[in-house]
Amino acid sequence: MLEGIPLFPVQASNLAPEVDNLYFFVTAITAFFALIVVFFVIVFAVKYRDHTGEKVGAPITGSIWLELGWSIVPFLVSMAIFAWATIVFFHLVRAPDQTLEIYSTGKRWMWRFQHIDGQSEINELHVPLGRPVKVTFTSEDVLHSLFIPAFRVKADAIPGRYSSIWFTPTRAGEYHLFCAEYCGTKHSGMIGRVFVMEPNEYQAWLGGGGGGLSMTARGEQLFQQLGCVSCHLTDGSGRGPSLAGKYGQQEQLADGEAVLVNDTYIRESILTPQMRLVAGYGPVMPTFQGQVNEQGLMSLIEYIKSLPSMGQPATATK
Amino acid sequence: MPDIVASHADPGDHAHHPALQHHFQTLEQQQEASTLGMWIFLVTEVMFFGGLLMAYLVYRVWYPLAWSEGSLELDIRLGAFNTVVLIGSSLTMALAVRSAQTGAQKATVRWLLLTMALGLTFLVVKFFEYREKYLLHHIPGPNFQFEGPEAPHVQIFLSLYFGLTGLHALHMIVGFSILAVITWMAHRRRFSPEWHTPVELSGLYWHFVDIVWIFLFPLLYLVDRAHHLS
Amino acid sequence: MSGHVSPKTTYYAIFGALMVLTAITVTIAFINLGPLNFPVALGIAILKATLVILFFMHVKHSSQLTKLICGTAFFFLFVLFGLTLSDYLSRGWFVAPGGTAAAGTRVTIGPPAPVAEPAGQTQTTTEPQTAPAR
Amino acid sequence: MTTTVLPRVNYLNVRHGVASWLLTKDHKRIGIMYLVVVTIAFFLGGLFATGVRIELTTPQGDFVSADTYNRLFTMHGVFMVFFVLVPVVPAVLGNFVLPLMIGAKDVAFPRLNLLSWYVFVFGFIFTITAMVTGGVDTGWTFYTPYSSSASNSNVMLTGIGVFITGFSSILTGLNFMVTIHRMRAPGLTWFRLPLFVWALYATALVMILATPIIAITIGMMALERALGFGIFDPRLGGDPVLFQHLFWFYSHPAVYIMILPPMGVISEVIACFSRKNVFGYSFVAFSSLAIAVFGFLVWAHHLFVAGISPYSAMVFSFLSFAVAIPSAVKVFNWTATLYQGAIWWRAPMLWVFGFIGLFLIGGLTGLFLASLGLDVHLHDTYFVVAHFHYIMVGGAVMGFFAGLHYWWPKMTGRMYPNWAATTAALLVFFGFNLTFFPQFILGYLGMPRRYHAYSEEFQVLNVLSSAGASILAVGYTLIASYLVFSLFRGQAAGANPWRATGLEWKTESPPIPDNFTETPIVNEGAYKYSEREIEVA
Repeated sequence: MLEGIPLFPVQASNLAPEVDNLYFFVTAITAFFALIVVFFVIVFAVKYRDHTGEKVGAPITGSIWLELGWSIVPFLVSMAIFAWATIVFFHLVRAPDQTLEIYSTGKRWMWRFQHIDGQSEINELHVPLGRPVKVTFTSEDVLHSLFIPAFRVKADAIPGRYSSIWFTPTRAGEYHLFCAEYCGTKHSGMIGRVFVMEPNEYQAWLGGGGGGLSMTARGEQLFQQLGCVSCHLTDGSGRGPSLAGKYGQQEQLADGEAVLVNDTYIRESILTPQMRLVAGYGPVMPTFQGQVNEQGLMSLIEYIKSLPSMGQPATATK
Repeated sequence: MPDIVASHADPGDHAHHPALQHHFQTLEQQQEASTLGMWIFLVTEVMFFGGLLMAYLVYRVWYPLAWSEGSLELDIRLGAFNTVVLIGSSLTMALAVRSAQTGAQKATVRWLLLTMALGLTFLVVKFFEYREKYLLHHIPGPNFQFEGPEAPHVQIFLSLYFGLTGLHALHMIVGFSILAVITWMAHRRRFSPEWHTPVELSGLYWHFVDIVWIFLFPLLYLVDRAHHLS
Repeated sequence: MSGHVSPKTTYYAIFGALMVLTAITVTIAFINLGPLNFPVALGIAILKATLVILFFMHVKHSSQLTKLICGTAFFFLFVLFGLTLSDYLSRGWFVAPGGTAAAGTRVTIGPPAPVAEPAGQTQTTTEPQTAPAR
Repeated sequence: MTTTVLPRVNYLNVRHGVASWLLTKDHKRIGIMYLVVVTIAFFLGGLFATGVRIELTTPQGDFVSADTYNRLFTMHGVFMVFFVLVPVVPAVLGNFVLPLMIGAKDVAFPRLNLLSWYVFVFGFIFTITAMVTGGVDTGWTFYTPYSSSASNSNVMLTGIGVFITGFSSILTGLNFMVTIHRMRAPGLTWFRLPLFVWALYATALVMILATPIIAITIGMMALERALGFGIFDPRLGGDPVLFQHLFWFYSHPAVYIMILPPMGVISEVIACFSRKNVFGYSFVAFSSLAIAVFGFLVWAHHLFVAGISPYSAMVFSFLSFAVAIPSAVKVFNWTATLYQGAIWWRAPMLWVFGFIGLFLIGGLTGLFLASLGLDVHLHDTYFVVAHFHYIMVGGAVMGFFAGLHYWWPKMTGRMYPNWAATTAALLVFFGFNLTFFPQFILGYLGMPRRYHAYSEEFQVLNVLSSAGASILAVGYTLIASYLVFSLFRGQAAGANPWRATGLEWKTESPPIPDNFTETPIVNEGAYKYSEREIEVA
């Protein structure tokens, strides 16, 4: 009768077997403990049954050794689960060095994916087989959550912040993509499909059909249009700090603290520039709130990322 | 807290103290129960303010500049004045309880009235502080106006300012009303050295409200001022 | 609890102490102690609150149970603060090897985030050159 | 069973008329009044659940519209959590038996007790108003910014309802705590207390400390929605995750408000029907307190994928595993209590067996969700839904029914037909498993919760689940029918139909208005079944 009902989702990423192995391990342990208890409850209930209600039980009040035993053993077992689960977790949240970057924004009720090379797609995500992919995303309105069961990854999309998931697809095919954080009327319609393609097919897909400018190019365009370029001179002589090679580096702030230049800091600096000023520069930058949308911000970030460090030839990376 | 405050219902058929309710064995048991109840109530009050203070802490860590700008908007003189007033009212309240303990009934009424007067002073000053914020459009919401790059975060600061002080003022108003009842009861000579639990309990409540202000004053008015002095 | 009657002088003395502490905390607000601003002001507030609790609220002469209840309130308040801040203060610590901070990170405040090896920027190893520009 | 008649004057017939109930200060009557309101809420919540399950029999959203569906599951959650699960055992059973168990005439503050009921009803009326004027669609969790800025439904009314109801919970907790401290009969020391009293004490602790936080959090959310205050608003730089922290600082401990009292009930019933001491009395007692305290340290395990620091997540995961231990200790102790008992298979005991089985599954699946690596995949899927229903319905509601069947003869003086109660227990047990076990599989397959329409491969399991729900509904209806029947036609139960120990069985059924003719004096511990027999022999 149960044929045809799937019990486990397909494993389509490098992370899926790790999560599944942990799942089987925890299932085995919990089933073991559950069966022990159920076994004893049934045996005792039947063996010591008294139909009359007249008898009394044996005067047993407790045993310190049993108590200690069944406190300590489950504790040790749960610590084993904890350790394993935490290792898996840090693998899930810590993306490797070289990833294919994809940006995404969620809004009610759709996901928009932006590839660096320019293509963007709605509620569909194309990724190549066998290459680590990192999706960086945010929300334009309320909370959402990007969930791809076949990859065993999920993270909430939070307005005003960037979240990310990463995975290496290991199996070509078509998979579900869900919004897992309740977001209103069509929450259950905020779904899509992930296509895992052979690398050459993926390249062909990327090449085909009106991709438009790459994100870096679009970012550069915005950088010009918004006038960023007039202050953020690459040689550091402008009214704003040079942005060349800053991504991923520590920056000294005016208030003496240090900040890591990452997606979130760049975003914040564009929208609320005077919050955390770089040391040595005045509070002269206006806010760009309302002048640039989430996609634009992501393009700018991608552009700033692509800027090589000063003194280096502008060879294309990635 | 009707059970804690009230004293006269349940005449019962006991030949005990008129304030003894029938489900208690002794007056002492009843007093202990009431006091314990009040303390437990204060615990919930601590947690009640705790939620707002949690938000305060998080955003203070995130937006120190806005906290500095925000606290400069508050009038330190009025804040300090109110602190003195409120601590003074705690003193008079403690003396009212002491008078009740020793059976000095007139003194009890006098100290209670003085406490109420000081509480009212606090609320009046608070009203003028709020009024100023209103005139400056510093009330968070659609009409909020604030110049400067930190404006959105200052709005968070002021939201918490109004949340915290508003909740505190609400407690003051409740406390004031309770004191009014207690004063009337004291005036009617309801209390004696054996039984003055309502005075004691409203005292505990009043001191608690004072303690909240002892924290709110530095947190909102003082600590982040000095940022601008470097 | 109602058994103990404190002398009036105690109350006046406590009131005096509270006034002095208020004066101190207001004065200090006009002096920049840097990172000490917050701890000092909070310390004074805690001291004042303790005086009120012990003497005005008679906890000094109250039962163990009352003391325990007082302690419980503050214990759970610190649980709330401490564990929530464990999230907020450590959000900046987590840095993925690629140089980007992970999921929803708002970086900084407190200890500088550990610098990731500049592995993501394989070509940009000559970073010190930019230093004079700051 | 001896044929007895009802006592001539008892708390039910001492006064007549609606006013005599609405103005009563008798804890027993107040308990009954809570039972009435909770039953209404349970019925409404069940009705919404029925709508949800009917919708989910087909993958398409064809039974109701998406907006209606969202309101259905939200109202189901709101009613069941705030108006059924939180008050059901403490306010109904606790109110009724706590003073009886400790040999008191009443709770410490009877008027406050009545006030709590009115506050509860007041909050209930607000929520009902929200329901009839269009409902609310935020999910019972009220997450910002959806609740504060996006939702077009009655968030404010519902929020106010929940806010008000919180105070009922606080006042009840306060009342119980003082009662347990100050109203115990002479000789009734802490370690002679029945374990239900310990459980209520632990529950009161959680109610007092956690409930204010939900009140203030809902308050902040309401200020943001109504007046545009910005505390969680991301547009101003606020953090929506902070709302979740504060919300779960209450709502996770609230789980213990729901499950601790039923655990206490289980201890009572299992001791009575095994005719034995509860194995490891002091461990079971202290595990209640341990659960209450540790329960405050684990809330962020609801936030593992919500954007909190991974290091913080690690700490919370560790603490979550730690809180599992006292719960496990309880289950092991109950099992050991059965050993060499004289187990009398009456209806209350069957509910206990059901409780142990379901709570076991609920608790153990909690370990999956506390495991960081698994929670990333399982969070916000049907796995979570199944897990908390195993705890909430399998645990709390089964425990409530165990207690209700155990104390029903005490409350009403009447006995229900045992065969009907047995049938109901079996129906609920099997119906429940059929409803919720498939949801574990659905969850691991990746079906997100709160979905109005879903992919076709999930249909078979969803149909199984809906089928189970209909069996559950039959079970619950059966319970309601025979209990109501027993009120009119039930046999008189007598003072102690189960031959149980405990002070509540030493007075008549139903008890007299002041509970005891004279204050009992206690000189032995709880559950002295075997010792008593030895004395007799």
